[in-house]
Amino acid sequence: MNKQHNKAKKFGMVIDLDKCTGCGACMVACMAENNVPFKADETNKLDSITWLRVYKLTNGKSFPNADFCYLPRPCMHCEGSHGHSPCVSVCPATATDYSHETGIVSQIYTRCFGCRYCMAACPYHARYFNWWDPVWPEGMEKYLNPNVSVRMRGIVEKCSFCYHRYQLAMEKAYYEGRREIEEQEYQTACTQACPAGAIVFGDLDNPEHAVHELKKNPNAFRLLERLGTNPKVYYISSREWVRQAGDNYLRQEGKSEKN
Amino acid sequence: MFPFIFEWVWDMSHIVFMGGLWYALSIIGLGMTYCLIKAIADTAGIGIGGHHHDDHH
Amino acid sequence: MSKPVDHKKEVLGDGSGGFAILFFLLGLVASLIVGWVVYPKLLYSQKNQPVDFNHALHIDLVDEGCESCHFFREDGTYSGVPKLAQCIGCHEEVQGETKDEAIFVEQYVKQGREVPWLIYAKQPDCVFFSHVAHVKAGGMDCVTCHGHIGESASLKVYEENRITGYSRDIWGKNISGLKTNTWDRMKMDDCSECHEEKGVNATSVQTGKGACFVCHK
Amino acid sequence: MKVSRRTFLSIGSFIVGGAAGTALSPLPWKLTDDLSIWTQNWPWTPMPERGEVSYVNSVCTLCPGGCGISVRKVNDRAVKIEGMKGHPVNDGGICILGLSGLQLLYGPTRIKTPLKRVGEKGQGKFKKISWDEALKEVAEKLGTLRSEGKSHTVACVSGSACGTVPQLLKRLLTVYGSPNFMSVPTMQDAYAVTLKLMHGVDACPGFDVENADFILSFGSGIIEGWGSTVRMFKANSAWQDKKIKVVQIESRMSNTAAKAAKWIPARPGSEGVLALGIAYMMLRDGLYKKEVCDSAAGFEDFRKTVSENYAPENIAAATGIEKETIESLAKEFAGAASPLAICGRGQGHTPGSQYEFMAVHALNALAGNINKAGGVFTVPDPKYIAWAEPELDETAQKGMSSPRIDGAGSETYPHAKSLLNRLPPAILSAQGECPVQALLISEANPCYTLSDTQTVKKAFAKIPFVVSFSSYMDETAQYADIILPNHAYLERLEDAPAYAAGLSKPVIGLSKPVVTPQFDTKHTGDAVIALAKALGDKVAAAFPWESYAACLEETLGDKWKSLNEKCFAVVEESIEAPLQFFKQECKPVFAEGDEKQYPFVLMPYDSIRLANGFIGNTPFLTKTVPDTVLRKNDIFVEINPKSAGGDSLSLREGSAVMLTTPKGSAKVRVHLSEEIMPGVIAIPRGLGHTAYDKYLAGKGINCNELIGPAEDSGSGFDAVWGIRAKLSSVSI
Amino acid sequence: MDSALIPEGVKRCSVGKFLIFLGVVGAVLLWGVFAMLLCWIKGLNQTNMNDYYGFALWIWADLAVIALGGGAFFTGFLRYIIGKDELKNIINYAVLIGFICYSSALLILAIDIGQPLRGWFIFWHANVHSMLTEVAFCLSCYFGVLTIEYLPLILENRQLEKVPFFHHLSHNMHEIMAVFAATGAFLSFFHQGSLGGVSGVLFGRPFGYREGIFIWPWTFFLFTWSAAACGPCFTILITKITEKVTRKKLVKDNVIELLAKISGWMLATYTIAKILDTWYWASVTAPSKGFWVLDFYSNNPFYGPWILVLEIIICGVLPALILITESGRKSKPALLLAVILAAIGVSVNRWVMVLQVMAVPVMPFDSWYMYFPSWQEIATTILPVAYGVILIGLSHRYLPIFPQEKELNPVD
Repeated sequence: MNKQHNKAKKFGMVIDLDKCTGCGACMVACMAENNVPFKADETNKLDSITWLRVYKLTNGKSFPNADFCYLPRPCMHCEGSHGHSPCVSVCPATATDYSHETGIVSQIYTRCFGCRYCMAACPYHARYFNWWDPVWPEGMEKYLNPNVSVRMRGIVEKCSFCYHRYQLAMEKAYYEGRREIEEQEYQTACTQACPAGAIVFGDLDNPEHAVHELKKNPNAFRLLERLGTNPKVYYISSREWVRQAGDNYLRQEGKSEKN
Repeated sequence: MFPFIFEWVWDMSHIVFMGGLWYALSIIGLGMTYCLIKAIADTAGIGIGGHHHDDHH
Repeated sequence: MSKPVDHKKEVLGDGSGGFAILFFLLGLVASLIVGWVVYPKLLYSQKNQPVDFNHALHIDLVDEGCESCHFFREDGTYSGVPKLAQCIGCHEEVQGETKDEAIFVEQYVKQGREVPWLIYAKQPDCVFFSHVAHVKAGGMDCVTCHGHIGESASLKVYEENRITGYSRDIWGKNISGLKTNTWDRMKMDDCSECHEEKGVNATSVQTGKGACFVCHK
Repeated sequence: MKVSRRTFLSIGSFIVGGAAGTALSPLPWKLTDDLSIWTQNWPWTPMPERGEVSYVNSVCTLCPGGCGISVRKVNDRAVKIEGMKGHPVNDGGICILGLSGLQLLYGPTRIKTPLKRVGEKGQGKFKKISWDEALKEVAEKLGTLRSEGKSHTVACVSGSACGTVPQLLKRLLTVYGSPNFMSVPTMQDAYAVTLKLMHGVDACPGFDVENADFILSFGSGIIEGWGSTVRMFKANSAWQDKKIKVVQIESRMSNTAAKAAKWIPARPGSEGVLALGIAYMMLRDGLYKKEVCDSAAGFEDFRKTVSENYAPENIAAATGIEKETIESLAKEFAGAASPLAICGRGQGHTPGSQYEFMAVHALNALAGNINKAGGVFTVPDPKYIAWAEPELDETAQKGMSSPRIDGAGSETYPHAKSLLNRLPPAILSAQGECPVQALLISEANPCYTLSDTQTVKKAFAKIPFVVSFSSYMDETAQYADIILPNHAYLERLEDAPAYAAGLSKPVIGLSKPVVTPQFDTKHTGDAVIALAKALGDKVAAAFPWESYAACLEETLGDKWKSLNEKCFAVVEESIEAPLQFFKQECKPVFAEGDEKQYPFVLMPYDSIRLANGFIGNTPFLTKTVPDTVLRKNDIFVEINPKSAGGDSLSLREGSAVMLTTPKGSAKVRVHLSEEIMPGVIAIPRGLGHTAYDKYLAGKGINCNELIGPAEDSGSGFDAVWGIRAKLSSVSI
Repeated sequence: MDSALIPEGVKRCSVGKFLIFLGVVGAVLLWGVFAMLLCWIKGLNQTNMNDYYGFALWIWADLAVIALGGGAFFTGFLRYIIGKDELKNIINYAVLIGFICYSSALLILAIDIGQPLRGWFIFWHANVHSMLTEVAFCLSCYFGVLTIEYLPLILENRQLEKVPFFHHLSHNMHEIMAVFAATGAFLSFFHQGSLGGVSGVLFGRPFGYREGIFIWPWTFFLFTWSAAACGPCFTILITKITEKVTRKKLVKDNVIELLAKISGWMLATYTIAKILDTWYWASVTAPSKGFWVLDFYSNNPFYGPWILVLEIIICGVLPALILITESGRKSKPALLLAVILAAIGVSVNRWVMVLQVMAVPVMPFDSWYMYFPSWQEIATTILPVAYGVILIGLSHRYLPIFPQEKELNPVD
């Protein structure tokens, strides 16, 4: 039997925080693409499903030296060590998984039974629980995307790097007799929508993909690298304080690095 | 939890974990089976597995 | 504490044991009948297709076998059950003399209504099944999963699980869940059986088998 | 006793046997499995239908930015809006509002049929009527007014003056006999007046942001939605790549200020003064383009005025900015190869003070970058609408010769084409019969967007007959007597001139229907044509088209085919723009209110996540609004902690407080922020809707209720940018 | 009226009084059941949990009752494996308390999960690397063991015992109880440990994360240890409360003191281990992730350093000292204080290892969020308490739970 493997890839993102305007288009693109529900009151951000959330970071200085920066946070698709991301190994029902083919952390909604252990495990708060039944006002369910399952109440969901787009791109490739896809054939909804072009998506291991070079930028950093989560989302910022805000440092460390 | 289930892998983790589990379950199951069968036998008056006394308290 | 020794003879003497065994057997048989015969009858509802369809007749008329009607779109997606537009070419007017043909033309073609076909092999929403990956990339034939429906002269009754809404073909006709042919069942285990054998994208960290997102969405 | 024991044992045995048999049957196991599968396919959780995917290209008309969109459809459902690749305005990008447009198309705020008012005005109680009834009623009303010689008392408010539908409305008014066609003014209008005064041309401004190498922004929300959102975002990213410096002058650190290389917090309202302060430096140090300016008409007068009044010492108090800063700013600006100064506060949805616009434009003039790469362009009207002049009957001629209600074009306001802000006071101050007997409203929501909305609503309540063409149940539609709902933007064919895109060449877009109309609605173009036909005679004769679609096709003529294919056409047209320095006759606009009584300045701010025009926020947009702006239904105002600690207040994060201005007061919560100048309170624009649906109504307060209009002495536009305010404690 | 059911030779309150007691506690139970149904029918939006507090009151209650129910396995272990024979006089009650605790834990878990009908996936589709899987398996199995241990007690009811089959069954189960107890101890060791592992393995949550050996973080062992130490204390506490309520002595002092002494030494050694663990975590583990230990305890109104003092000093060192000294054990108020503190201590530990793990912001730009349970959460947490009280009431009334009762309270 022929082993039907596709070439191993490691999909990841590089987000240029200098370009990110905090407009939130990525959030809405994500919600629209992935059938994310909404409630009449979404101001409690602790139960508001936003696979990709834009955080506002401030430098803590006072007027007029204050500064702020936006940071979009999708699921980091942590590789951990050898695919053992914080959430994958804790799921008791194997509802979340890490694939070496794509480097994507998957979440299967119909398998999840809602224990929320993965949410406790994720330091990025990238995982969201469906506290409520998803309800669309009458008629609005017409815009739902059939390529993404609508999630039911009582389960955990998160960013999938728009995996369905990979599935569809692969279908097209198979139809055309290919087994590989081009960089542009698989792009996440947020990447595609970002009006500032701040998000770049691709195979981190593929030298032909833009992210391969971008991640080597001296201003590139990842969130909470010290925890060993080995995330696949890189950020670029020319501002020292923003890069510092990406991880925790003891006071003396902070001083030494700033000087 | 059974080898025919998709999530089952024949690796050390499963052998140790599920081994321990099935070991414990077997003891519990066998123990209870023994008790039940013996109780039926005792009730029917067929003494199996040694003579018993009613002085356990 | 009273000693139960006194009661022992009494109980044995009045034939309670026999009664107990009789009633045990009664309970056993009754529940077995309920479980194996009554329950499946209650569980599945039976529905007839809106129009009967003769696959065997059509397959002789087309050039490219199943793909003539069940084709792939240019983006690689699978078209599934044909739309009315595909049928109109020939069925603008009534062909032949069957009652179903008359119904089809009068009630659907002439009124421009799509036929609400009941799909035997419909996978649940959580499944991403790529026909093109199996047929084009994997070189599989239709029969492996769908059986010999293409040779049938009429459509079988569609049975729907009242609880889950699934077509009975997913679980399989056999209520015990056992199968003899590859097309007898369409549960996840049936997909994984073949995927494991062929090692399809066996890249999961959790299982070393196919990762979840290969077939789920 | 024995029997009961036997019964007991028999029942027990039966149960045990039954349990054993059940366990050996598929029942419990399959039931368990099926119940879990039931939870995976709950009937109340929607399951989108699969189908064939197709894309329809169109132009987004949710704002005047004119972006190309590509809508993904599955079967006949529109499922996702994406940016159109290769479109000159947005090239594949898309903004947050555009992305969520399907929530408007399929949303609960849609008006589904023609409606007739049954409750009090503004109460929002309507009954369904047929299109025939609705059109007949409107036509009869208009006919009666016309026959009574009151044709000039009919007015029309349109969201824009450009495009075929506004022009059809205007044409209807003209042949009917009313000069009172008004459009909602934006910064484009203030810029148009500026270009008229300083170049003598009728043009829209174009900004060659892609080629500029130094950007001096006087409060323009470059990445807040100013100009054409996506285009500006792309430009901003290009600036970041090329390390092009942006200097943002603004009293609150907006997103633009945070992204800018330099943020200069100037006193609110002093932007024009500061611009002239920079001009002073350029003139003093000879840093201006002499070959362009010296020969320009009025230059000496301008130099004299500036030299006398705008020395840094003189303006330090007004602007709060040190001399050195102004000096270095002037040097950097003048030293750049293609510097660009822009203005228009926030998103530029409101016009600003003429003084400020002219001052900023003067900087561009001094830098010699008018109609040059990287500079400001005078973009002519694409003039594709060339209908035959309509023939006016006697009534129409008489009506057209009567003065406009808003005074636009009169001696007092010679430059403005329309002054919507003057309509409510004109109605309220009139003695006797209301000067507006009937009002048509299309693509505008003045009851929400105009300053001092309470007064606006009072005025609207006085108009005897209001007809709204709105697709959505907005605040103004609630004041209508008849609603003739337009198709939603993704359902209709319409030209979309990208006048606000700010490109250096005029661009026409074509918005195409993506889906068939979902409800019993009618294209406003068709409704207007139908009304005209019902009015008969010369009015009808001016509308010879069978339908709006026919009208549009005829209008676009040879452009029709290519527009239909590409959805856009770039018109290769330019206009000569000789420079002249207009004598500064305008004055800065100050915030209303007494400084002693009202120690703070309240300024509305624009956020890209809050649509604040006639389109209300979509549920997705509202979902992205941070909890430092809105929590439950409470709106948060930003205030510097230094101003929050005042004697009686001592406000903490989230404290509830009463915000009072000369126009009204409202309960708000405070968000302490170091990103705002002490003494300034910033309030978000776009909240506080009372109409629409539960996803929008009742959330926060509308800043326009607290802020009154400030008429600009130069143009007559409402140039308000803020108002004085005070905070007082409140118990919640 | 129900005298035929009451064990011979003991005195019980009147039926009327007992029914009033059942009615009052039953009302509380019904309130809990109502809240439980709300959670099942309407979903977990009935709670105040959120995406930051995915684990909250219920998981704490789960961990706490399992720790407190640890008296059953440890007393069983001492009685059947080590051979501390005196403990047979309290083992029945320890088993009953354990049974209540574990059945409550399972019930709470069934409410806590978002999709109760899919709960069996944890077994069927088990991921053996997850601590929760281990918890689920061992917990369920051990609950089975507890049922087996509790069953003979029920069968010893005066009327049931008259049925020969039940009599023999009960007798046979007693015969091999040591085997069950050993299995129970084995299972308990693992699930108590796995519960500790639940937060210990979270390498994304520096507050909970601990190094360890092999696949087990230190918390694995600390949890087992603390359950073994504090579980019996809880058994003593409930025994004392029962004695107070029934106004009679039920277990002889020497039995209590023996159990107290063993618990005392377990608690003392546990506390030393806990201090060492805390010290290593504070000085090595947390700093390696960029956290100074007080970062975990500051900038919030609730989770201050006091919680550490309460857990380790007041509820660890202090009760341990009381229990290991003979005078401490012999003094009734001191003993009572010690077992109360120990029970609180282990509950605080579980609270911290669940709630504070959730509360501590990990991303530097994230904030502390506080949580207060909704009434539905509180009611469903009280539900097991009411259920436990009822079960104890029934068991005490109709089953021979306390072998020494007759001797200590001779009926005139």
